[in-house]
Amino acid sequence: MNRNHRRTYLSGAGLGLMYVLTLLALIPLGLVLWFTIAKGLPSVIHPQFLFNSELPPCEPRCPVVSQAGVGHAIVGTGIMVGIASLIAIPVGVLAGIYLAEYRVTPWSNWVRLASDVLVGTPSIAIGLFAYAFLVVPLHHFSAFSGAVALAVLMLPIVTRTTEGAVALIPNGLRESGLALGLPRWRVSLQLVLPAAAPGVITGALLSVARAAGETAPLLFTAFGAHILEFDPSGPMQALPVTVFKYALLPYKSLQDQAWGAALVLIVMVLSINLISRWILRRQIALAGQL
Amino acid sequence: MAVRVEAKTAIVTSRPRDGFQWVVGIVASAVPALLLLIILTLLLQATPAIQHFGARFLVTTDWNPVTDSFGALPAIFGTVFTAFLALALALPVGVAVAVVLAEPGHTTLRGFLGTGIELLAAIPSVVYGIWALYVLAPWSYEHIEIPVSEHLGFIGWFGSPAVRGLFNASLVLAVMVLPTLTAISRDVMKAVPRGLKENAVALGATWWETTWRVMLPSARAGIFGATILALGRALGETIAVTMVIGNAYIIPHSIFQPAYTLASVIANEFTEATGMLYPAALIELGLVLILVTLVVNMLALVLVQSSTRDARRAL
Amino acid sequence: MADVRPYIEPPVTSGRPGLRALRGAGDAKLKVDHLSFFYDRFQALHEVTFEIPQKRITAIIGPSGCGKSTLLRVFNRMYDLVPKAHASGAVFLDNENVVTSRRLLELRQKVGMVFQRPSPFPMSVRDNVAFAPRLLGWPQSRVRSAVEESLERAALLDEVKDRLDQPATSLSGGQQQRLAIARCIAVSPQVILMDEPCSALDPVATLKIEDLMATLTRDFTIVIVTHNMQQAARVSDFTAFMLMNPEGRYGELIEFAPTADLFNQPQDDRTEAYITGRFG
Amino acid sequence: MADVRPYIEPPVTSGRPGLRALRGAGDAKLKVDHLSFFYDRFQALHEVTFEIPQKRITAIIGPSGCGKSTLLRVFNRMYDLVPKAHASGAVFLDNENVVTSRRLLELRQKVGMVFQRPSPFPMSVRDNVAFAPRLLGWPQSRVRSAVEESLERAALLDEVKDRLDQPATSLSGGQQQRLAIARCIAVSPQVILMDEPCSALDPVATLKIEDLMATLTRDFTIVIVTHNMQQAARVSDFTAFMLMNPEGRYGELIEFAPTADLFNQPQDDRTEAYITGRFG
Amino acid sequence: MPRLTFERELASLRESLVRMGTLVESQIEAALDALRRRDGSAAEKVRTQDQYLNELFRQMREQVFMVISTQQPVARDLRYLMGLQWIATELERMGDYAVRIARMTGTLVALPDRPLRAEFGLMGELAIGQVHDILEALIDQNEPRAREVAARDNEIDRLYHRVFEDLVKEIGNGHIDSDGALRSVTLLLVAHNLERISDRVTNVAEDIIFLESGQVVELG
Amino acid sequence: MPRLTFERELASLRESLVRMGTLVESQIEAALDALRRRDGSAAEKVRTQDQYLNELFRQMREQVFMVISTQQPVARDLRYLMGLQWIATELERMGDYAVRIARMTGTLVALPDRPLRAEFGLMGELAIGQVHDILEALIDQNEPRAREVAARDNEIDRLYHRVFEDLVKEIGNGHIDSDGALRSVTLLLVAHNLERISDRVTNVAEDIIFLESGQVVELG
Ligand SMILES: Nc1ncnc2c1ncn2[C@@H]1O[C@H](COP(=O)(O)OP(=O)(O)OP(=O)(O)O)[C@@H](O)[C@H]1O
Ligand SMILES: Nc1ncnc2c1ncn2[C@@H]1O[C@H](COP(=O)(O)OP(=O)(O)OP(=O)(O)O)[C@@H](O)[C@H]1O
Ligand SMILES: [Mg+2]
Ligand SMILES: [Mg+2]
Ligand SMILES: O=P([O-])([O-])[O-]
Repeated sequence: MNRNHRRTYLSGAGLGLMYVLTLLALIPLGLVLWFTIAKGLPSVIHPQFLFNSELPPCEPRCPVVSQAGVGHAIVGTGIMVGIASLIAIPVGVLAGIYLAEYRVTPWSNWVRLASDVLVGTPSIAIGLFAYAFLVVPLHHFSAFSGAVALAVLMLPIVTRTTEGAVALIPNGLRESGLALGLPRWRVSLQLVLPAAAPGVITGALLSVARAAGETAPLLFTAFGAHILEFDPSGPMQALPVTVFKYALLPYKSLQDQAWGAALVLIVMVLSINLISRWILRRQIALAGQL
Repeated sequence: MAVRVEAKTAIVTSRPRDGFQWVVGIVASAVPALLLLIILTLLLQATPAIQHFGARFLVTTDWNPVTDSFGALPAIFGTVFTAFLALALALPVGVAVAVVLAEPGHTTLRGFLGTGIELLAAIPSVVYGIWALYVLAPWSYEHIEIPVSEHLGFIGWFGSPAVRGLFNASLVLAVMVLPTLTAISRDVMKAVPRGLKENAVALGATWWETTWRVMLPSARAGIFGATILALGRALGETIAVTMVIGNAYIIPHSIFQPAYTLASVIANEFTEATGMLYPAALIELGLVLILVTLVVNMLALVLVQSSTRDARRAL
Repeated sequence: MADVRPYIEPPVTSGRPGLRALRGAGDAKLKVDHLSFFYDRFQALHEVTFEIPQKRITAIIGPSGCGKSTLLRVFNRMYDLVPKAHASGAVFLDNENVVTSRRLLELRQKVGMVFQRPSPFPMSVRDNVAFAPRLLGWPQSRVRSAVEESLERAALLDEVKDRLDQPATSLSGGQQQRLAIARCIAVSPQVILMDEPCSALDPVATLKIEDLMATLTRDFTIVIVTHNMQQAARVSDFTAFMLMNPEGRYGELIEFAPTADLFNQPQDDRTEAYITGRFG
Repeated sequence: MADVRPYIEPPVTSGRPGLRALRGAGDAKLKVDHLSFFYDRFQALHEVTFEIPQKRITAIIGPSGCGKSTLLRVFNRMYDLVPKAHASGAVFLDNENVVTSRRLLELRQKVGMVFQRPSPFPMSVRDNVAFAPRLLGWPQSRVRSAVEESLERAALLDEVKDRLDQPATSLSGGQQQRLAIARCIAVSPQVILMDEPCSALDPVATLKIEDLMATLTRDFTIVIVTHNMQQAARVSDFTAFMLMNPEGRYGELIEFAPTADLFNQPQDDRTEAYITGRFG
Repeated sequence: MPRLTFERELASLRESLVRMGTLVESQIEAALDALRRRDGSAAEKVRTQDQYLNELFRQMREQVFMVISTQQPVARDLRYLMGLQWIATELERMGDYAVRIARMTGTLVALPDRPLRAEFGLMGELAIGQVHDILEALIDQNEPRAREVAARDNEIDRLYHRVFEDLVKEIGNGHIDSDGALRSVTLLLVAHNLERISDRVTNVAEDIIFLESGQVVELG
Repeated sequence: MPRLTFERELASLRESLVRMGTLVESQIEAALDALRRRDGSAAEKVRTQDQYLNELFRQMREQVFMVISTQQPVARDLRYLMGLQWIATELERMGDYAVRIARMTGTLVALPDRPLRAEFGLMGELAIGQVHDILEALIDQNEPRAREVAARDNEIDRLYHRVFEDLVKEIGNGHIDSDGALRSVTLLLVAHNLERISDRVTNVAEDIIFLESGQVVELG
């Protein structure tokens, strides 16, 4: 009786504590968003910020010149992530299908382990790899090598998310398909994969977002550039690199530039994320009905 | 009768070969192949340093491009220290969040929290970096480090506060690994069959008792795995740390002092690295980093898988 | 035999022959009184009124979605787990209205529940049974005896007595379900609710559970929801038939009667249609 | 009536009265011949031998784990999905040995299967049925007619004819199961295997399916695995009772007989013990 | 939803019952015919035919078993099945009466011929009519009809008592030889059996009422 | 595994059946007693007691319904239930015979007293013995015993025929008044009914054999 009262109150208190801690965890998010917007907006509000590729003049305490912009970084990120996606997504999706459809074979276990390890591999190390593998032989930095680094980064993500989505499709669907006398590849590609499509797309989007936000792999592959570049065989600027490099420089104008780039980056990445989450929810709901 | 004999001899059933399996299987092999390629390449590039320093590399402390004498110990120390401190800070919060998010039924509040945590994961590390550099570090310097060093300064570990240093790096790291921690812990907790909770409640257990005596025990291994996985992330995190750790190639005597991590050394110095040994040494750092994370990750994977398997069996 | 002859006592004239009949109805344990239930806006139960007799097995049958589980989950307030769910009307357990009760822990100790999936806790067999008693802070000795006794009563002790410290997940499906029952009677409840306790088991395990229920009625009032009409017929003393009201889209109680009567002379045509399989 | 009287033909003396009896056994569709089955090292079936008569319903019953599903999955080689699984002995479908057959796709078109969970494809009702025919490259017109006909035969057309283009997942559980049946008969198989097709359904939906099966026997040979003995009794013409061999730990066929006989004069004591619920 | 298989089984059961009924009817008729025509061989035929009747009855029971054990009927369905089975039993018994009458014919043909009382014809007519009509009542599930048919029992009883008294008087008036005695007594038993037949019809009527409405009634 | 509930139900069914049996036995005994002692009121009592018997029978049937519809017995179990029910029917009928004998006693007491033939006593003994023993055979599930008991039928038949012939002769020897005639005929019917009782016992024996072994046999 009395004891039960005590238990009830304790329980309530515990629940409260949990929620408090959760809110605490969200404070950084709020702060990051707030400061990025607060400090980035002044630069971004100038429309040309997104299109120009000018550096602000960089003497100490000189005013922000309105020609300044990060267009070249945006384009660079776009190009490199694009190339990376072209490489990583098809391979990743097929690999994911393999992992999901042939779950128990010993080889698939190795593949799974490898991709999990690859997901955990520090991006900087992947940068080193791309450098050693492409930059050294070709003797110059190139956006392409950066793209490759990003692809390596994306591949395991795509693989695992695809696997997750495909594995979410109940086995009954496969068996029903096979029981109708359909060949295995038709069942996998024409029945299961469509059913899992939203999940797969989500995975791809997430990997894209991740790649778009990465700095380390690009530092010594794409290296960066101060002008608008379209040729992937040469160095190229990227948004995160912009943020990283300018932020560390002691010039207010460049730091503002960095904040602006950060804002652009975060908007890009977060929007991709929200979209993918939305798709994913539909996927889960759908799979629930199957 | 003859038929029967024929039948009984046909022991193994003939399976037509599954071409599809081969195709996707080969494509999938790209992943492990890539991993091997990475390690081999780095090994190759690092050989000069490896041959030159041998095992000494891991235990010596000086880092002098001029004299070409390189030792990894300070970087290793910084890496490991920041990672563990970060986890120590993140773990309690992370588990709490997981518990809250794993609650059944979808309330708007919980939905909001969940989204928030996942967005936390989505924010690029460079953005954390710039934020930590200009907002978090100065703030923590004023409101944490100074007061602490004033009161506990006599303990050397809490002396000599600095804006950029181990502690602030760990702080930002903690924020960054939190999503990994929560995401996986939550999934593991969700994998705990709903029946368990219902049964506990039906037996007259309170929410708290249900959570701590039934839910968490079922998810224990998984949560531990999540922690290790987070550790892996923390070890490998580059940019944000690089921006706030202060870049001092020393083993500091205070947690507030500047230091260095494997990743940040590479990030800072690789592009300027010239000559024969210098780049090789840096690449060897990378190699060390990879191997450490590789071990840690494998450990984590084993744990997570085993726990989710248990959950499935209990179901 | 010569002596009996002249004096032949008139035979009993109870409508329901057989042992169960002779035991009669006894008095009510749960009085369900104009109970309506809502999942947020959706009404799942409408004005359900009947009395569940003490130390008898009462079965609740009806087509899927008619609100059987919902009704059951009102009796121990499990629905509190569902956000926005609420009930109107009353369910009296010894003159305490369950629906408005605030002492949930006591209530759930008095009204135990067994679910479709046994879901043993991730601990040893013994700890599973000892779970609730320990929460109540019983002394070690009492806990130990309670464990013994419950396993005994759940007809499980013999099978597991040398595996008490192995993880409960190592038991077979049927054993796990009996473990769930033992776990539930460890705090000696007065009522045991069972929601399709056998639908995950094979016929053999099922019959074991059914026999167990028959013996448990000595001490407990049992309410069982089942999809399996034959099972309801086999095990229960009383049966409640529920149906989803065609226009109202809410579940109602159609008929409540001694099982033997309900399956021989159902009073309501819908009941007859259902039990003879001519429904819908 | 006056005319009949003098000439009374001698009554039929068939052992199994009733319509099903009058239909008799007919000839065998599937000849199972000393079939043993192994999951890698574990032997699930041992020397199973019996004949499944054409255009009849044959039920396979037995306690959990005795190998019912395994046996069923041999008939259309579904076990190929399980690595290292292999069978010895033979199963003849029109003199072709299923076990050694290499033409799996034809086989599975000839021997359709319906599972416990209907698992509708994530597409419209129509496309669900049309899926296989399309991929088999049938001409549009033929596909269309096949869809119509299959839905009709699956006793589903009337209920869904105005929802053909809605997602199949919007159907009720029972309808989904009948959709699965329609999907399976769309490629006009000769044999339909059903693995506990009703154990996820409520009694009403179940009886619908059972009636459907009764009508389907006009054109198909049906083999159904079920946990529900009463169901086997209700729907099947022949019943096979399987049991896990106590020492061998492998499933065997204990008795195969016309259902009426098996449930009235079982020849084997284990069968009697099982059907009268005194097993184990 | 109809439950096809079960309905089919019921139909075929009803069918075999009707079959039995027809057979019984003709058996009684044949037995009385033989009695009227003092035809020993015809009487013999009745006894052989009874085999069929018994076989039909055996099958009927077996089928009822089959249906109960495979279809698990409850409530009305179960009542119906049991009712059919009880009726079958009654019919089988009626067949026995026919056989007994045939046997007695056997006794009578050995005795000197004498004109047969009109009542026997009447009772026969009535009994057969009852059997016939009760079966129709069963098929049409016509309860009132069943009651009506059962009510005719009194008619037969009246005749039976008349026959009884006359025979007793006949015996009582002294001058009667042993053949006469045997004949009278035998005829008396014939009458008794006819009366029993119509009692059985009453039972059938009760069974029909039961399987239609579930009421247990006492007619006559 | 025993299936407790079902076993309980069976037990209670067997019990009520034994109850019926005992009652039938005593009814027959009472009826014959009344006949011997020419005690009209005792005979009357037999007829009232028959109410109980019918009630017991009604309940028995109801219970069988209940068990079948709730326990869905098959194979041996179902056979057992049905067998019990058939036996109950037979017992109820035996009760009817007792009642009829009682009625005839009613007729006889109105007639001048004359010593009763010894055969009646014997037949009564035999019949009652049969009923008693057949019930024991049922309870002990003793099939051979049942056959043995049924076999005793011949004994009674023999006695019946002797009575029959004697009575016919008595009638046939001319000088007999109307009372005498009525008495003889009535006694004849009494004998007939006793004989029928033992026929019923034979049926019961057949039922016992069926519910034990599933064989359908024709005894006697
Ligand atoms: N958590 C919930 N939220 C909203 N509606 C619910 C919830 N649970 C059940 N319902 C609805 O309430 C109705 C009754 O559900 P309930 O589970 O009690 O039916 P049931 O008779 O138990 O069905 P079944 O026999 O399939 O278990 C159903 O229409 C269901 O859709
Ligand atoms: N994929 C598999 N690998 C190894 N063993 C298996 C596999 N599937 C089934 N078994 C084993 O084979 C035996 C027969 O399994 P099966 O599913 O055929 O039994 P069942 O009669 O269908 O049981 P249930 O009635 O529960 O479905 C069981 O002992 C099971 O453990
Ligand atoms: Mg339910
Ligand atoms: Mg199975
Ligand atoms: O067959 P009965 O003796 O009852 O006429």
